[in-house]
Amino acid sequence: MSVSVQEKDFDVSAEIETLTRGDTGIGAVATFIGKVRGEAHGARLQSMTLEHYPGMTEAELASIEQETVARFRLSASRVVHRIGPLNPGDNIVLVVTCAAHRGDAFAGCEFLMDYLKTRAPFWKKETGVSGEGRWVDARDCDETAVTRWQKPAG
Amino acid sequence: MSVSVQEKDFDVSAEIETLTRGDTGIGAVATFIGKVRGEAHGARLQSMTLEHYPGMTEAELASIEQETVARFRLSASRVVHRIGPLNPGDNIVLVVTCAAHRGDAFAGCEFLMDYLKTRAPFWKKETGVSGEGRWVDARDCDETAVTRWQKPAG
Amino acid sequence: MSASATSTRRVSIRYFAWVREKTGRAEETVEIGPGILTIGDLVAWLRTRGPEYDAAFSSPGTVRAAIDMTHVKPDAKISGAREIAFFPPVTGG
Amino acid sequence: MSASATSTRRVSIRYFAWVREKTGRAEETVEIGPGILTIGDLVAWLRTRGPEYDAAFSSPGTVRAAIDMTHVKPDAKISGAREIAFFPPVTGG
Repeated sequence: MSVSVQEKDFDVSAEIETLTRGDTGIGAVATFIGKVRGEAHGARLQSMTLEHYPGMTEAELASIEQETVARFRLSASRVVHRIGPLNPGDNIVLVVTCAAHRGDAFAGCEFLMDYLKTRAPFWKKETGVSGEGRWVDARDCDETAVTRWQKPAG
Repeated sequence: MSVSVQEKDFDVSAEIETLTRGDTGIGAVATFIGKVRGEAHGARLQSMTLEHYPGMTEAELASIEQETVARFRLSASRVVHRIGPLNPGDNIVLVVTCAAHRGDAFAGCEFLMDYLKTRAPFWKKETGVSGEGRWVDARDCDETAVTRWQKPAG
Repeated sequence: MSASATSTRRVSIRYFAWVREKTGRAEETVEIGPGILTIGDLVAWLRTRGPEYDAAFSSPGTVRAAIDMTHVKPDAKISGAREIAFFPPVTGG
Repeated sequence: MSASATSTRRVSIRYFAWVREKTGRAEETVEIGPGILTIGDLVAWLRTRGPEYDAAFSSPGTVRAAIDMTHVKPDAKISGAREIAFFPPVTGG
């Protein structure tokens, strides 16, 4: 279990290798990578800047990760979230979950992403091709996604 | 969309890079890796051998992948399945799904794995530490997992 | 009766995993008689060929089949089949 | 009334994203009066401090708050808070 908030990119293979090395109880590794899309609301994107709340970000991510590991019997997990300026095609976030079986790995990965999206204090500001800045609005569907976990686990 | 059946290992970062390069419509990449566990049914595992049905394997995987891409609006996808002798900790299978949003990427990845588990003609034979061989039984829960997709897509 | 209905046909059969181990062969070409119309018929006939075949197919419904590399049920017609395969439930992934 | 109930308190306030841009500051330390008990009270008071604050908090229920780096609701008590933060709904991931 570990969390990083960093400007630099991450390497998925290396992160998975670090998490799984030596633990042959792991039969399933699920990962999610979020990336900067080149278009937003029909307008082309020049770049994006990710602001966060240092200290609270790490604390929230660690708390979400801890909750996920307990709920889905994960053997290991990892969250990396980038901050600062990013361009279309760049990686934003990496979540890796390891478990004995794939059901737990997948559910843990989705749960972690859903909670990260609604609780971790990050804010995206997009810059369009003509230079205008615009703060990204929170998506209602992210709020909807997170409510599905509030029923008893399946 | 592509499928490989191979003896050699795969590199997750390289596979993702190949799939996503130049496509800034991709905002979400989900991956699943299946690995050889060091224990089966309470007994330690020495090694595992994966047999398959050459020709049918590739055809089934391609057909499952095609169905997945159409159903979940994926931008790109990739399946790599290893064959031959494998040891505990070794990778067995890689599935990568790319989409604009995470819901499709996750659902596509799980759907593809569920169908692969019940349709792709692979068979695992385990060798225990004392040298005895044992063909792995199909798990009832894999049959159950696949039935959840037979309702209309959510 | 037409000539085709009475003549025997040659079909290639492949066996995988423990079905292969129990029958003791990975593949063979067999001549099958005109009365064998479905996968189920073929299995019943194969079981008469020797104890190793009988053992391979002894638990009913366990062994799966494919015709020309497509999964089929026991009642699938085998007319026109070039390659028929028998194997246990798959366990990949 | 006790001394603590009548005295003012110093609290550090931080602003993020467009709340920061609208208030025109990333952080400040303010003296708040004894009548300000909750996040909601604090927001109401901040809005009286100038048009830039009023604009930042003008759409009710939009701006979120944290006390000492934990998400809280508008009715959360601020007694004992060292750092209070205001920000838009989060958009990471």
